[in-house]
Amino acid sequence: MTATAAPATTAVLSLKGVSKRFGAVQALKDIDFDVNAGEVVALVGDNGAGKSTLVKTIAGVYTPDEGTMTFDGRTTSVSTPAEAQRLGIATVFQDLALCDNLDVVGNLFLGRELYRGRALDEVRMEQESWRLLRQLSAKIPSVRIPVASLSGGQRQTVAIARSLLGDPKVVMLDEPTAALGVAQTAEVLNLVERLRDNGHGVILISHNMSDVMAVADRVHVLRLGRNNGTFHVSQTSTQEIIAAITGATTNAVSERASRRVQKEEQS
Amino acid sequence: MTATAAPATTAVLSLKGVSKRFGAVQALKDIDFDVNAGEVVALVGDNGAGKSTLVKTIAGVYTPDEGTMTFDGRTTSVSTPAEAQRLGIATVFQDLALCDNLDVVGNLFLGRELYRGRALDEVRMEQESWRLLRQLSAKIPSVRIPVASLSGGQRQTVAIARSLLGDPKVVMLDEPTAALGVAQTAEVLNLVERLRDNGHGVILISHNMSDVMAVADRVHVLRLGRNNGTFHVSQTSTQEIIAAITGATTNAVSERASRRVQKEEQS
Amino acid sequence: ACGGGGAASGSGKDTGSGGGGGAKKIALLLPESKTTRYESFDRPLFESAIKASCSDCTIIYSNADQDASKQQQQAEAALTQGAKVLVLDPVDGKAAAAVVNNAKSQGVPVVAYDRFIDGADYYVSFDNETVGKLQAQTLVDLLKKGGKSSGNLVMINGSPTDPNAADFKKGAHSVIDGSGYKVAAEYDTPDWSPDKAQQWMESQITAVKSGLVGVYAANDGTAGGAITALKGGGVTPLPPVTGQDAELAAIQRIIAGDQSMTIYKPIKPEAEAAAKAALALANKKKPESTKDVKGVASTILDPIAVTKDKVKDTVVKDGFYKVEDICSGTFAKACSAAGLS
Amino acid sequence: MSTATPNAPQDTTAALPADLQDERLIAQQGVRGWAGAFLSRLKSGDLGSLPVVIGLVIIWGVFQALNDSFLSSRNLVNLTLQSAAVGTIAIGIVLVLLLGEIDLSVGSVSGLSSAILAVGMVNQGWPSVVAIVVAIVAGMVIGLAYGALFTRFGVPSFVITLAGLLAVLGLQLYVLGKEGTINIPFDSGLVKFAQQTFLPLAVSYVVALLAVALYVLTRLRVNSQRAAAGLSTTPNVMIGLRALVLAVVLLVPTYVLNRDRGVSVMFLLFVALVVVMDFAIRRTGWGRSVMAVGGNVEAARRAGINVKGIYLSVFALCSTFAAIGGLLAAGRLAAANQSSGGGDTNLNAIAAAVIGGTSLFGGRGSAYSALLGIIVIQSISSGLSLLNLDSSIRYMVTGGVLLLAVTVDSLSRRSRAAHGRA
Amino acid sequence: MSTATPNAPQDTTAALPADLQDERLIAQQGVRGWAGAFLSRLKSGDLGSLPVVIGLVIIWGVFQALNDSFLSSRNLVNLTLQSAAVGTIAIGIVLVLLLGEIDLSVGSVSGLSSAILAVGMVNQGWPSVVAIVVAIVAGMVIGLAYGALFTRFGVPSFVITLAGLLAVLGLQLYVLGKEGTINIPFDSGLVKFAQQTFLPLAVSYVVALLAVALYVLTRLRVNSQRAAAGLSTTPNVMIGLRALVLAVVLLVPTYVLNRDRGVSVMFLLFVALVVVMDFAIRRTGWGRSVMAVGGNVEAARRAGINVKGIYLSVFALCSTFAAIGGLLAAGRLAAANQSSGGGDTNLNAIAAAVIGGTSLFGGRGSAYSALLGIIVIQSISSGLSLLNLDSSIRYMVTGGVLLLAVTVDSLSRRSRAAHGRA
Ligand SMILES: Nc1ncnc2c1ncn2[C@@H]1O[C@H](COP(=O)(O)OP(=O)(O)OP(=O)(O)O)[C@@H](O)[C@H]1O
Ligand SMILES: Nc1ncnc2c1ncn2[C@@H]1O[C@H](COP(=O)(O)OP(=O)(O)OP(=O)(O)O)[C@@H](O)[C@H]1O
Ligand SMILES: O[C@@H]1[C@@H](O)[C@H](O)OC[C@H]1O
Ligand SMILES: [Mg+2]
Ligand SMILES: [Mg+2]
Repeated sequence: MTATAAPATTAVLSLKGVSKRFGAVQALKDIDFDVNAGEVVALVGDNGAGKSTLVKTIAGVYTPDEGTMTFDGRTTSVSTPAEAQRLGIATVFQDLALCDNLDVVGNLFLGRELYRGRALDEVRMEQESWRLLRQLSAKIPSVRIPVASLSGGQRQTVAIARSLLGDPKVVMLDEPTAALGVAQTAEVLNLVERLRDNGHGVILISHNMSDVMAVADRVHVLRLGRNNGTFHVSQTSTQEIIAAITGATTNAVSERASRRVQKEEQS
Repeated sequence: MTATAAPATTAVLSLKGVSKRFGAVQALKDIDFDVNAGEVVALVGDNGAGKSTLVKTIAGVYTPDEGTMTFDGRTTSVSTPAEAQRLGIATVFQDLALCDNLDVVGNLFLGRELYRGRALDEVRMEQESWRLLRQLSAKIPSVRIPVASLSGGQRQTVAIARSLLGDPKVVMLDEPTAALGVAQTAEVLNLVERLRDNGHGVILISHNMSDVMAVADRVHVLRLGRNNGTFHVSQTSTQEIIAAITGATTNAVSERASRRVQKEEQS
Repeated sequence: ACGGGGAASGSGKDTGSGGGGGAKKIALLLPESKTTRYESFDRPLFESAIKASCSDCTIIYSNADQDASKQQQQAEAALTQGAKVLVLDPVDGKAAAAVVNNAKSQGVPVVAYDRFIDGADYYVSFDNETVGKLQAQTLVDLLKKGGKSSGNLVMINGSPTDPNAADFKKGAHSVIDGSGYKVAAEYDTPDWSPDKAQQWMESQITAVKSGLVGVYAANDGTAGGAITALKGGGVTPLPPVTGQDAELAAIQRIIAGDQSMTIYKPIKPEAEAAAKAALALANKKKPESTKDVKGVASTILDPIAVTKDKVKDTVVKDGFYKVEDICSGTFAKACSAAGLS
Repeated sequence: MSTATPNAPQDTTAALPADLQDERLIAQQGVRGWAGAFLSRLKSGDLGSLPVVIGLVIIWGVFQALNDSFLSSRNLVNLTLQSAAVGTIAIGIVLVLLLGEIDLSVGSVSGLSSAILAVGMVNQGWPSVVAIVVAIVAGMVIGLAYGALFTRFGVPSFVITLAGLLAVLGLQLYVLGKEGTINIPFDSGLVKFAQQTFLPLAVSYVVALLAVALYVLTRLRVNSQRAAAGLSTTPNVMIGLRALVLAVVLLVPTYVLNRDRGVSVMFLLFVALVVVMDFAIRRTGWGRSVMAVGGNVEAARRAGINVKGIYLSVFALCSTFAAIGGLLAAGRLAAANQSSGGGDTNLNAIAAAVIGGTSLFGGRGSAYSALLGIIVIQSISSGLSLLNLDSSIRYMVTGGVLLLAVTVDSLSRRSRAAHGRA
Repeated sequence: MSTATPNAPQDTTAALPADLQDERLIAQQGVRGWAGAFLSRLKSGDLGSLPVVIGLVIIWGVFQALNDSFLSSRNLVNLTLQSAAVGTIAIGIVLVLLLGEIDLSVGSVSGLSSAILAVGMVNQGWPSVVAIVVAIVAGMVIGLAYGALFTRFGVPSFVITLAGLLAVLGLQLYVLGKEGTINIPFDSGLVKFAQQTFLPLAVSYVVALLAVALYVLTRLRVNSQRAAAGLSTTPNVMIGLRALVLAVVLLVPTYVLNRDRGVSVMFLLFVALVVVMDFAIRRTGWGRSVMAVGGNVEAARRAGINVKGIYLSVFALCSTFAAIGGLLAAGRLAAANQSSGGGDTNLNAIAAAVIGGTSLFGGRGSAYSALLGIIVIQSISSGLSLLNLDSSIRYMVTGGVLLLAVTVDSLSRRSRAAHGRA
């Protein structure tokens, strides 16, 4: 295992010793985590490893039981999502957190509405919505229907488009491509790269190792709520990361993989 | 394009000319679709192509505006999910449809509770739950917490485990692995193969082409609510399917792919 | 429902054609439906009194369910239909000034029925304060007769949101304060609710541990609750309990010896006086009056205290109840003991 | 980076506005498109408030058939006067319902406000303005207290306002003291306003026409903005048609009311409050936040919305509207007493909002439901006043008619849901 | 196929029951584990109904300090008698609330049931059993009608039952007819049952001890089943401890009540209904379905649950409980009249369920909340009856105390939510 310590100096966002407990379940225990400006860090781990909990803790949705958070060099405690946004942290949550009763435009600009005088500028917001959605190759027939009636992937696209508004320093994407089609997934990966190139810090959660290997600079592994190593993508392999995730080198994944290889060899 | 007509004779489930409209949006138009016993059919398409709508129509959640459905050789109209279940159609919905206030055991056995006399047999249901979840490599700390507090992947595992209860003839899985970890994904793919081997018909929706190519026998493509070709996996390529999905041969996906190849060649 | 609707629509057409001749519309506006008297006695007695002297008069009837603004609406509806006179038993006599004002502005006279309204053209009633006095006086007399010249009383007054309840209370206090008995506790019963009265009485049995000699209950409903509480609490002998309205149930309790008295307001003369005044006013004549209350020509009738020995000479004699109504079922025995058959 | 939508046929893309390019959309361009869309809306049951209006028309028709004074100008003027107070209270209820919360105490608050007004003006001799301001501020303070309790301790609003119902009723009785009923002089401004102030004939028509003109201008401006932004526009014919409908809806009642006393200024105030709140809900950031919190409070919080502020403002507004309603009620009755705001004020205000189409579960509804709902309720009550019914029958009929009015609406909603537009 | 959990250290896996193998679980084995878990539950605010009980204890303490007859045996017996009728109605309310629906008409239905009983028994001379059955069936039929309207037309239950409130009140007045109040003879079975029937001393203790024994036996049986299934078990010491607490909770009140008239059989009936409904909700398929529909009706539908049947059964049960409550109320008052079921019966029944901890939004709650809630409400009301207060003050204090009782509960819930156990 070639786990390496994260560079501690230039981090925009840095966590030390973060723990979070839900009733009898220890969801996070003693987590250290850093993101630098202009860096894509993939946060990976098995189901229930605590990835989303970590993201929500950073985003101010949960307050950690222990641990400290440093943002832009200053120790801060983020106790509401509004504060996190003020600091410059934008988040796409795994559960999307959209208002089903509002339409696409309403959700996209929620909390950041555009005005014309004292009234909402619906026309400009609608125009802007179409621009953002096209940029993500979204296949949404109308932006004036309640998001309740969108398909899973359409909803996810709306949530991702939201995070592009404003100018965040750190963008956290919790499984942003889980429900996306192939074209939309590609656009989101492009987007991640563009964000990095513009000097943003990006935290990307994904179970898709090829996506992770394609866009991440560093991979941070959680296992059962604890740190389980950090890897530089250039110095590691998918195999190694999967081993860190599952805690074993042989497992269902490698078995399937080897069976597939056999099959392909046969055919 | 090597689109081939589906074999119409031995189908357990067969749709003809199904259309469904939501307000001003034509979600499905004139869909023909078949599944045979012992066959895995992948249903693919871009976001909003109508896959979930089709699945929900088969499952009795929506009633189609037009079209007929044949199940086991008999023309039927399924107007409630209960009827679909009685026919032997089990479904894992994309939006999971779990009761957040019930615990894992409660959700798993919802509508199919085990009894001891006239009271629920909680002990046997709990025991059985652990068995099912272990089988899917689920990482769920306790089955006695409300599913509201589960992680995305854990919830999805619960929904999948549900569909294993009873003995359905056709299993429909709408993006079952979207939120799953690598190990859990592998188990679900194993499961799909086992279902096929036991003679069940399986409909699998996924945006992950390698998974599709790995387990599907046939791939049915929807595009903007219409049929856009059926492919036998053994006679087609990922490229070809993606082209059918996006409606074009060059796109963000192929661009990314080609860039990646370049990058790998450089390194 | 259909009959009422049909009659109303027929009379509506009268207005359309100019509403002529002797056919007059007279509106009867009663305050609530939770006490028996209004729809069981006031309305039919008033209607038959009108019909007796004016066969083609029609009556517009409304009941306000104890809601002053609903009554205002019903008065407006009556005026819209062309009522020539309003006979108004107000939910709130003071607030009914707005209705009178509105009616006056359209030249429609108002008869204040049962409860006083400032500015009305005529007033027919039993005086509410007198009712309270009479209740208290009967209670005090009964106690004295029973040889108790001091002790604790409890007062179960009417609803704190019913303006009439304040009058009963005032009258009762004017007798009890200074009678030598102590008011140990007092309660304004929300909504005149019998079960609230019952619950309160139960706690007073606990609180006023000894020396409870009598219970002032403002009406028969609350009296029923109080009596049930006393019986359930094992208080023997039952202290005297007052009441009001001469409900059948109360008369039966009086016969059975559970309740000491109730106030009987002979509704028939009241309704007849109101009908007479209303017809006079409708014909632009001045109704006869016996009295003048705060500048309003009035007929004031006397409320009657009914005790066991007076049942026969009051409610039975007036045909208010038939003996077989009172003496039904389990009350038969008590009746014959009381000499009622 | 590729931002094009590579798959849409290029020619149609160029011709169509940005929001109509999706192939799955059933064509909506031009007048024919609009007519088609309207028809398909009708078929799929997406009728807005049409069903409640239909229910209302049925109710009116039946009552008129039973008693022909029902639709007389005089009775309709009365109806407007009767609707204003509880209608105003219902506006506040719409707001709390939009949040998915409830306020059971609006009746008591309106009663307290009546009591403060009467005691202040009559017993204490305050100038009317002072009494009015004190009453309204009292309402607002109560609402703020509810909001604070709700946001700080998380007590369900049902319980807070149930406690409030009792405590405020106590306060009302306390303020009224031994007095009981207090009459407010007939010549006071408030009573005149509530009972006798009507728009002059000419002014009433001018107001109606101005409203139509404003509507047309707004739509035209939106159209030009949308065209400039490359978005679809409403055909001018459609705007004209709608303006015509609006004109009829405004002018016919104006004419009818003017045959009697005219358009009550108090009713106009109520309608104005509805229009203003409708604007605030639909067209301001605050209103958007209210809808978001009502739809999904956690999503709203994560979007950085000041959720506590929203709750506070809405509870405060609701009680404020209740206090204003109390003032109007006092003015109309020319009195305040212990039962002011009692009886079925609460239930009527809540029912009005719900009957008008505002959901009890948050995030769905409109200020106009207060207007529509209260008119339905008052029509039933006024219509039944014209029939000589026993109380028992009247209660049964009221229940039945109420149910009928809402069933029409629910049936259409149901069909809407079946068509996937829930 | 690999079914092992390959990563867990093999030795612990073998030793631990199936449900305690996850590494993230904070150890819960043995008595120490249980004590630890209990403490951590306390810390994270997961206290079940403890907070309401604490609120109740505070209320009792304060009232006892203000008037020492409050906790007298006599007053406590009264409290049990006062709680039974509305408490029974509240059980039905708990059921509809579990579905996320409401029934505003339980007061009217209970009033109608009182009226039918009285008219049937007294005026028509029916045998009591017949009158009782007819009254209960009438309630059930009304509930079925609500359910049918709800499932067929999708009218919100708020509106249906609001219409029902009025219509059934009309029916009640109609049934009572000209009679008004009807006395039910003091020597009739129902009145005796409601007022004078108490458990004999010995029997009361036997019943209490039987309940404890039943509890212990059930727990032991579950333990042995769980052990056989390889699942974790409750340490016997813990079961003993809980049995002890239960014994104290049952025997102390029994003793206190027995110093006065004793344990009222009517109250026992109410408690029995609570226990039966608690079993039905938690331990039967029907109850599971009710919870599922209340939590997520669409998920329930997709799970193949007969959602319409559930709504029908719950509305019918709710009205049935209301009718039973009406019978108990009539028995207790020994009369039925026009205001039976009026006043604040509705609000008290709903408030009891909510105060006891049942959510208004569906899917969360327990039959026991009816019991706890009604005792809180009746304690406040009974405590205030002992103090001689002006009505105005009484209302204010009632509101304040109510709020206090619930705030304790809400605060703990809030902390629970912060700890992720919402
Ligand atoms: N609100 C909560 N209440 C109780 N337990 C929780 C809560 N949120 C998360 N958990 C628990 O914490 C653990 C970590 O959950 P988390 O959502 O962070 O996992 P994850 O790594 O995002 O998983 P996935 O890949 O499935 O999304 C899980 O076991 C879950 O049950
Ligand atoms: N209930 C509904 N009401 C209105 N429109 C709907 C509804 N359900 C789906 N649609 C529309 O129908 C289209 C197809 O949706 P569907 O959910 O079937 O897509 P999908 O193929 O499953 O997409 P994804 O891959 O994103 O899950 C979408 O454009 C969506 O907006
Ligand atoms: O007769 C009484 C009436 O005057 C009062 O207003 O309400 C209660 C009745 O008992
Ligand atoms: Mg997650
Ligand atoms: Mg889908």
